Amino acid sequence: MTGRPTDHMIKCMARLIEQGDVVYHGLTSPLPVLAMVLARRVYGVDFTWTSVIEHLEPRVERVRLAPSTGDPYTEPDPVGILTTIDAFDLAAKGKLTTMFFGAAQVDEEGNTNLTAIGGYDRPRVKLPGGAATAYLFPLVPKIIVWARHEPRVLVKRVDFVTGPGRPRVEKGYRHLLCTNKALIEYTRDGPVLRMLLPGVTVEEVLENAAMEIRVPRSVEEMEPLTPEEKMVIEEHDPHGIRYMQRMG
Amino acid sequence: MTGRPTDHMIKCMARLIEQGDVVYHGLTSPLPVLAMVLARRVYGVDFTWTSVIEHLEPRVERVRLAPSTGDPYTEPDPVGILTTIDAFDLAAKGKLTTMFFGAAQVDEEGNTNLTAIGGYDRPRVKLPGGAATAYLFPLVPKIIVWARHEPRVLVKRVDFVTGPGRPRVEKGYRHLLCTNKALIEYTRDGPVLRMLLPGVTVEEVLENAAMEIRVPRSVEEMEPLTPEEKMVIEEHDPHGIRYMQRMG
Amino acid sequence: MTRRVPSPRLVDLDYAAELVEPGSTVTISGMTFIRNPVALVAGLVRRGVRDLCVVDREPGFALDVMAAAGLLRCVRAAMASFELYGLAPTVRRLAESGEIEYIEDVCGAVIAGLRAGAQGVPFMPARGLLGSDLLRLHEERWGTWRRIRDPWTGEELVAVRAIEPDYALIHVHASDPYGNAVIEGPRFEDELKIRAARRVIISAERIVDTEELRGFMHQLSATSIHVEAVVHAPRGAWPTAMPGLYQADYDAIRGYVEAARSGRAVEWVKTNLKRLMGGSG
Amino acid sequence: MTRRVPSPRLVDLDYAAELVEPGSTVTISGMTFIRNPVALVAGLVRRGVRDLCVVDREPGFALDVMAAAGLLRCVRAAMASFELYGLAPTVRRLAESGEIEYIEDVCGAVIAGLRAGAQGVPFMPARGLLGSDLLRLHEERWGTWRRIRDPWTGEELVAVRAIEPDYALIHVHASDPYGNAVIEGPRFEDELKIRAARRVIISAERIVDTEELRGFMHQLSATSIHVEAVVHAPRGAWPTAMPGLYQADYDAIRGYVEAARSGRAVEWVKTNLKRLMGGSG
Repeated sequence: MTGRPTDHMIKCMARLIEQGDVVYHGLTSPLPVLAMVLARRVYGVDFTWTSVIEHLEPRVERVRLAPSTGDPYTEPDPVGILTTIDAFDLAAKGKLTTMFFGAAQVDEEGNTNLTAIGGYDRPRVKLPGGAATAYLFPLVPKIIVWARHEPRVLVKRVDFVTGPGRPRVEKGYRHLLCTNKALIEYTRDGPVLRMLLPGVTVEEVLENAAMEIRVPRSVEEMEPLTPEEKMVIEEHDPHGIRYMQRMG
Repeated sequence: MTGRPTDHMIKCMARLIEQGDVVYHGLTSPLPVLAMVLARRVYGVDFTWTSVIEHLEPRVERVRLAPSTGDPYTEPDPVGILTTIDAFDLAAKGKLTTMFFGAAQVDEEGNTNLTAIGGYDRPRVKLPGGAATAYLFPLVPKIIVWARHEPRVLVKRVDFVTGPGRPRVEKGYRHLLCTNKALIEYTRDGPVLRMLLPGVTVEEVLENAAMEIRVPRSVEEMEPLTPEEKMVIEEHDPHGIRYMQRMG
Repeated sequence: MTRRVPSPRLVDLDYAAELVEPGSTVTISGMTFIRNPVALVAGLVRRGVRDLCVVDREPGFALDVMAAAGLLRCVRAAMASFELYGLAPTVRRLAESGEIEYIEDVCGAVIAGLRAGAQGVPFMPARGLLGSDLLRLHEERWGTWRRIRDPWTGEELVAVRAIEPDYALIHVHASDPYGNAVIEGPRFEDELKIRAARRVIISAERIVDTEELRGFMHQLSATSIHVEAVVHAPRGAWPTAMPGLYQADYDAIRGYVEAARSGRAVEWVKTNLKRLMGGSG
Repeated sequence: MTRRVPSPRLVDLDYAAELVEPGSTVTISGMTFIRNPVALVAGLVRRGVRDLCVVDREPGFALDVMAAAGLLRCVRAAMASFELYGLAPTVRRLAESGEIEYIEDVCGAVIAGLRAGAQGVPFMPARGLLGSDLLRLHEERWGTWRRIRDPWTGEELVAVRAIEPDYALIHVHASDPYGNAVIEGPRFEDELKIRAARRVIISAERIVDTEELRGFMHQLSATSIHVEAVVHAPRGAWPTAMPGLYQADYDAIRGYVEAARSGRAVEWVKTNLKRLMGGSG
């Protein structure tokens, strides 16, 4: 293997960015940022880069991670400013196609919880808040949730529905989950295993989840990182800020 | 006398601009523009200049009339751009205090018609349209309507209510009418004559109106233009564009 | 490998004019005699697209040219004025004779409708407007406004239905080949129009390389996400003004008005077509 | 005689802090670690204004400092994050213990509420939001949202009640003494906040003469019409970033986080108060 699980997650997310996508990343999103870099620089995907930084199309080669993914110095030389207000209006009009969301819990319906563990009023753990989750879940045709692959994260039912997954699947929107073990896709029949990260087995995927995940006959296995992929990730995050998300 | 009725109208309108006002002028408004110039340059009134041109606080000394009062070259060197969208939001919040409106007809209640003479569907005359009239009449605390003092303009009842006057008076908003003969103020008791332009008699005011105008015991008579007033008006409109409004 | 995104969409005037379907609703940039998309309109005139409706706040020259060339079925505007030259001469004549439908709107309501269109919501609440005879027409005849109540206080307001024109024709100072575009000076509602319209066609005084935009930190008036086609049209607003670049040509506008008043507006347009197309012909 | 209008309102930090009434609702500029109105917040800390509520989309450093200094009664935000350093440390602790009320909002809804506040309408319709458990809380507990129907199609939407904070504290790149102010780079919702708030206090890296603004044709982020007071505060966003001028000081932020986690946030603030006030102390 040529990378840690974090790096494989980045590759997994990068491969979901397609030609013509209009992609937006939010705060606390080092993995999505590196996925966007990889998609553009290594896979040559022709997508539009927007973000919470409000820098439209920064100079990708100069993107560098910092402890904030809202930091304008990390995505320099944009073509111009595109405000978040503007980007979210594009979402309301169906023109923002792709968004990444973290989750403290994600469940069998694809609901995510970023609000509180243990209920709103007496939270065992207060979470940072869903930010745009509740607004964008009903609007964006392709959402990629990223989360740590553990039973207390991949749950049967979230404690609080910050972002509702079921209406997405019902509308035919793509609703995907990248973990540090696998890529899972939500379908009308529930979550389906689509790809294993390098070195991960189906059993590990199932055993480390408290939700039921369907396993189809054929499951892709991700190729390990190529030297180029690894080099590009390192170039844009030389200090390993991406590992602060503790995905392994 | 040192000026034509048009010039006296300008002076009449200028005197209604007060300290702290936020003033907006629209299209086809040579008289309001010159009134704003006079208020600032001659009377030294500390008001804020906004307009359909979207130039906030142009350099007043350099304001020059052209056939369009939406022409950005006529109000150069602004402090910045303040869009009409922004200005009208200020109006909705009660912060745009003063606005001028032309009228093809104005009636006893202070309603104005800029839509059509003879009804909407088969107009005898199609008028240019009320622009912001219907939007701003309920919102702006001081409105100055300007119109030609003739029986077919100062009517009992307008053919079409583009801007409703009565709710303004009921709310205690100032609703004023500057004609080429007089200044008239709308009160709960109807239109009241407040000032005669130089050389105009009360009889002329009443005879040339098809609306009833109350005449209080004391009516101010406007002083003729001072040489400074005349000079400043001439300086900003050397080609007499103001007379194209045919107010005399 | 680094690509710029998305693909360039720089086209010529004829190509742009072909994009506009007959019968559709069009909004145009600028105001009376300022920053009208005259070159794009000249393209439509040359092609002879029919049955268009124009929706705009305070259109002037370009609107009247469209009317004179027989392109229009209806006009929805708060004011159609040639300012001190009087009403938009052809629009006035055709509205009085009933040859085009004229929907009189109100500035604040046009802004509200475009805002709803730009934000992707079906309507926008607006203050003002109550008490005008226009309210009944918009509610009962055109279905464009409706009285609603604030769900909290019960206060009466007007809901303006979203305006989403089929096309926005917008003349700008500079654009890259992708539609990342900059307007200088007054914006009017053009940034809303760009966001509210289903398809956006830009004409630009200057086509700039994307690299030239970087570092200026412009808040872009239009972006590649919004724009479908870009036409290079130097002096493409003539005879209307281009703030910072050239003034309105009042002699030409007066010439047009005089021609229109004597029923020769079409001739004036034909005679001046090449010039109206700016440097894009 | 020509006067500039209106009167200057350049004040010092203490004067500005005195303007803010205890118990009021405040919105602040920027986001997590970018362009926070740190100097103005330091002024409030020094004065010790109490019982404030903060409403913002994605606040970070300045919010947590206000919480640590005991200024806050409640927070309404879509996310209160220190990004890779975790949640806003003090806000998290006080929210978990119930010492401050925490109203979790949503980005799109905060924008909608500020838009309504800025436009002078009582509410704003918004898409999205349906299906989240937050809907019930906003409808039933906080009274901030309500489900409504499009009067034309009957489609269900969420109405967000206007957000009109008592004060907006906004740090900008440059302002003249009247509040005609320019923000460079990302705007976030700051232009809406300036328009939605009842009273606006600006701090600026640079005070410029009004004459310097002329000719640049800026679309001003704030104008003299909106602004009540202007404070000169060079480095007034430290330790958060000021786009184009200085980067975030992550060492200082990490120092604050570590202090907060060991219950010494107040000490950190006191020790650094002079620096937090920027050049305005």
